[in-house]
Amino acid sequence: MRAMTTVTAPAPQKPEKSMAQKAADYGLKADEYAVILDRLGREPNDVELGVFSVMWSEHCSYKSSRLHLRKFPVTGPRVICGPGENAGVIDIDDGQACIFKMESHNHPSFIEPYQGAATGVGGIMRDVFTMGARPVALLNALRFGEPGHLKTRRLVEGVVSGIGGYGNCVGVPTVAGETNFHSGYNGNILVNAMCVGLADADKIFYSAAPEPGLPVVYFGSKTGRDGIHGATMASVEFSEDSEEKRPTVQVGDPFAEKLLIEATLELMASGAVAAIQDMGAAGLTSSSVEMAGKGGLGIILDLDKVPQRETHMTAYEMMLSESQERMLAILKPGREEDGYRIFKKWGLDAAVIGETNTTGRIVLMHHGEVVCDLPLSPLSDDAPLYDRPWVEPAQEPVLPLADVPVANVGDALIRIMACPDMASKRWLWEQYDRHVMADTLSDSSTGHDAGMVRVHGTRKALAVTSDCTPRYVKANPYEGGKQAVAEAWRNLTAVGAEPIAITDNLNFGNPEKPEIMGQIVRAIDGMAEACRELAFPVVSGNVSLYNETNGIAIPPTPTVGAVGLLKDYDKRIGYNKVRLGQVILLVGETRGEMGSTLYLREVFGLEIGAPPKVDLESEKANGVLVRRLIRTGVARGVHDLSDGGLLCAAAEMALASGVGLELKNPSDLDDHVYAFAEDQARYLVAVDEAAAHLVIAQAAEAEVPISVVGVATGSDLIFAGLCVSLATLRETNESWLPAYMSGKA
Amino acid sequence: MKAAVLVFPGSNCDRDCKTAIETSVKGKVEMVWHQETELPSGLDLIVIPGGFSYGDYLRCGAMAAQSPVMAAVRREAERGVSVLGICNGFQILCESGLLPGALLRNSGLKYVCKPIELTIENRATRFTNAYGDKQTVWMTQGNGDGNFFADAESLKAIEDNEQVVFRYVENPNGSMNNIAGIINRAGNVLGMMPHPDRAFEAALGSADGAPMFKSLVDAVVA
Amino acid sequence: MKAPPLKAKVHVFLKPGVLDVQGKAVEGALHGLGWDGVANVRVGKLLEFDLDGSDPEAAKGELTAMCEKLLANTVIESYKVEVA
Amino acid sequence: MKAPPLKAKVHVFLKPGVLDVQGKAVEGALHGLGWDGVANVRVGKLLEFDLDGSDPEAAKGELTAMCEKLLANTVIESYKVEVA
Ligand SMILES: Nc1ncnc2c1ncn2[C@@H]1O[C@H](COP(=O)(O)OP(=O)(O)O)[C@@H](O)[C@H]1O
Ligand SMILES: [Mg+2]
Repeated sequence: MRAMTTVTAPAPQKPEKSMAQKAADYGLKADEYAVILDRLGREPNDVELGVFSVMWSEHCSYKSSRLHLRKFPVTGPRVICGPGENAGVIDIDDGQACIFKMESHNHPSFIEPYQGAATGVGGIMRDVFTMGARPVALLNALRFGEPGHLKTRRLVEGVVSGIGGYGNCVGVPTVAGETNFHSGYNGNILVNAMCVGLADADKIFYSAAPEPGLPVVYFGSKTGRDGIHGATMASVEFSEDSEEKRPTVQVGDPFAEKLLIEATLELMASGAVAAIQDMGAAGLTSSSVEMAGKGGLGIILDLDKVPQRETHMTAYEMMLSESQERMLAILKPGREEDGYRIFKKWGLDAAVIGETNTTGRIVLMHHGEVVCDLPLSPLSDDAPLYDRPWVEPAQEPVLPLADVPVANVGDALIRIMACPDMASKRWLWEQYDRHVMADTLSDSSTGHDAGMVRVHGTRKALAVTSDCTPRYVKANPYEGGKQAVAEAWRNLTAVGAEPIAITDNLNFGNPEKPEIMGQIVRAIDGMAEACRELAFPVVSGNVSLYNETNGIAIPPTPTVGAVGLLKDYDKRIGYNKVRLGQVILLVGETRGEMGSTLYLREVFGLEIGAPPKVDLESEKANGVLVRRLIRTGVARGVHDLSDGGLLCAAAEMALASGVGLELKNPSDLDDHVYAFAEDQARYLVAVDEAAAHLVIAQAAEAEVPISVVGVATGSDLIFAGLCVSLATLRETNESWLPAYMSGKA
Repeated sequence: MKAAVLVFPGSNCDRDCKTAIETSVKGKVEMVWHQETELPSGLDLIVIPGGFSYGDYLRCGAMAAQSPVMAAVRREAERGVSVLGICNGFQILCESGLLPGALLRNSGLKYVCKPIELTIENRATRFTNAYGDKQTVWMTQGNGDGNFFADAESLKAIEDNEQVVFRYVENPNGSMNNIAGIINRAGNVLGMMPHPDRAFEAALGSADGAPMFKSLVDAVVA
Repeated sequence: MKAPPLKAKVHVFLKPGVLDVQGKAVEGALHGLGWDGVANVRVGKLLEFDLDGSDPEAAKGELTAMCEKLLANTVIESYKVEVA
Repeated sequence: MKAPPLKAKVHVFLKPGVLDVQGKAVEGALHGLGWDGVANVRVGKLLEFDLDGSDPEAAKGELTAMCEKLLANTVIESYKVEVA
């Protein structure tokens, strides 16, 4: 194919707007459009403007966050590939690698919860298998509006069945996640999905086109008019008229995805692939621009060759379509036949649609004419980069203990264990296949702080978790950012895994508002600090901004997805096997952090007070001790302390193990404070009675605070005058969600 | 033991079945693509794995039942070779008429994934010999259409001929007579919704599926 | 005595242009079985039920309300109602 | 030039004796929304597609064959075919 130099604009649409006006409609700012005019030395045509608008959208260019994302530590002894590719890659020994990433599908899920969530799962899986990994685990972090809000139940119903419908069919177990409800998400729910995959460390595939003259192959499902302008939609606020702007909803086909995974991995194994990239947001545009751009080459595509589902599609529509389950690969010379054989076997549409060259331009042909001819470098190099003004976000002041209202400990426990955030999510995760692939060691149902899957055919296992406590981030973005990372690290530690690296999903409101930008900046500062201190680098991530409706932003929600490694999965642990007679130890210090606790929110309706401070030194020291206790087999049960503090963690431990726990308050703190404070860096550890003194000595030596808080006995949870049976506790914890979903709560 | 595991577009427990057989009885397993018209010779067992063949669009198992390989399975089944259909495999066996009845949407209309307790109703089959005196076993299950249905006459025949091999202790999906798995009259074709292929070693939460593969090995030797 | 109920039929189908994954799969299967002459398969739902009332026109209004509220997902589906 | 294809419609529905759990759920939901007059909800599938050919009667025969072979499971389902 040969690039031509004249550019023919597509047939004009009826009431012709000026290009500048169209640019604004497509979400480009006036000064951004001015840069385009300057770089091109002429007006772009419709197609070209479309390409610029998606490449320069917040979603694709990270223009508001890029500057700050640079603060994250992205390297480490186990990092093979950090941010910048489709997903992050870490070394898990023996020539094996783990590839993972988290991504949001917030806006689509609000508009059409089933398809939005389903295609979110599909999209994140493609990011992972595009790099050569077989997906082995899925997670999801969900934030819904308050239960009483008109839309919430339908959204929960749709999102959950969409996640299950897609992941179950593809055959990847969904092993962990988190689910919160808060009025702050009434107008913008969050659906963050994470996928973890396995590959050989020397067989990782990248997207940069390596040389000119290579065939560009499209394979997967056909292109339709799905989700046109999805990427730009994800970069604007919702308003009353969003209904009209709404793009055609993308529909997911998990069956096609399953075929795509098998075909892609087979194609890679055949040795035919030179570079490969999934078609995600902004589909054909971003995939072709990135592959050619990263390789420092040029690319020409003949759009007539693109497999099309609908008739009379324009070049603009094809380039911006977000039809799902599609891939773009650059094959090694003369390997087209390998490709066609594999695509035919798996029943996928496929076509050579173009070629790489040395022009440094992207040229698109349609019906024999050039419909787009752009230099590639401005698309990425000149993408806007904003140092948006920001102000130090408002912070909740420290709440003196004397100002903390007092509640009866038993009543408070019941209230908290039954509240939407703490209530069992069984209704939801029983809809997820958690066991397919026959390597699941722990999942949402088993009583572990992280999901665990075996590295197939080895003694190794991966531990995975997703964490964020938005109420902390809201009260203090910096501490809250730190906390999200620390909790993920702690959850991996609590199952006996070595924490290795994280991915993140930064969900915030409109970055053009200095207060919101302040949340973003400070949360990133806190996360980066925790990642540095805990040697927990960020290897991939995603940013979702403009989560606002009618000017009201979501609570800042920087979700952390983390991966750890167990070298011997027989050394894993949970809080589900505590036995009668064992002693319960509390590792870590309890100063009585009551600000922004569930206790205040659920019992008194108060969302006030500074969140718990995260001391990274103790976090590290305490975690190292706990891991040692697990490794040496002394620990018989471990649970980290988070939402609801010590008493809720104990309740969860008792329920998962099916044994009673008798606890005491060995501190000077009042019982309600000791029970529900959310001090960080703490764990409950069950040990055999005979081993207790030894463990206490070890802790003393490591200068880690430790205390005996109870013993496993009977079938009640006992603490400071409170005695509640496990049966009651279970009923309390299990009944809310099913009752709510059936309309009874 | 020499086994074949069928692979349809959308099968997703094919590897699990292979691993389960290799791990629990060191069997030799060949994967067989749905387009094949012949099965390898000398098979002791044909496994139709779980998953979502053809996306389970239209009806679970309907399109897979029409695959070329299923004609070969029918021939082998008639010759007495053991055939085990798990989950989607059970649905495929019903759709192809190798087993009676059909699997309807779960009564709760949702996909249900959970560990489940089963009573072994018939220990005198080549699939269940090795369970000894074990009354109940645990396996996990995961499906959206596991609700066994047969018309009154067929159901009576199934019961009268002791074709029910597994029953749920607690019915998760509305299955008639708590049926979790049935066998054909000849005793060589078994279909079940729960997954022995996800319960073959303790690390997975249960090893109660392993005796099924041991039974089949014993049957080969006998 | 109560009047016999009206017979309602509601046909819910994907809007044109929305990918019909079921239709695509069925079409593939039919081709595989040798029915090459089949094209553009679309799979929809047909709900049939009894409805109290005697005024078919009023009933149609009710059916439309049911579709908007519950029976159809109007983001991606259209519907037709019929009363006999 | 090719003749325009025939328009085929296939309605697949559960046999009367088979409990229609989906229908029951829809009915419950409609009652919950206040439509008490709804009863006996049955949910079926409606497949529509183009079919090469010019003889509607022959086409009906084909459709019946498709149903018997693939589109319906006659253990639990009945079907009706229509050609226009
Ligand atoms: N959306 C979800 N998907 C899968 N599992 C979930 C989801 N929400 C909650 N869970 C599971 O429920 C359990 C309790 O969740 P959570 O209280 O958030 O855990 P923790 O506080 O220990 O991180 C965990 O095992 C978690 O993986
Ligand atoms: Mg935790």
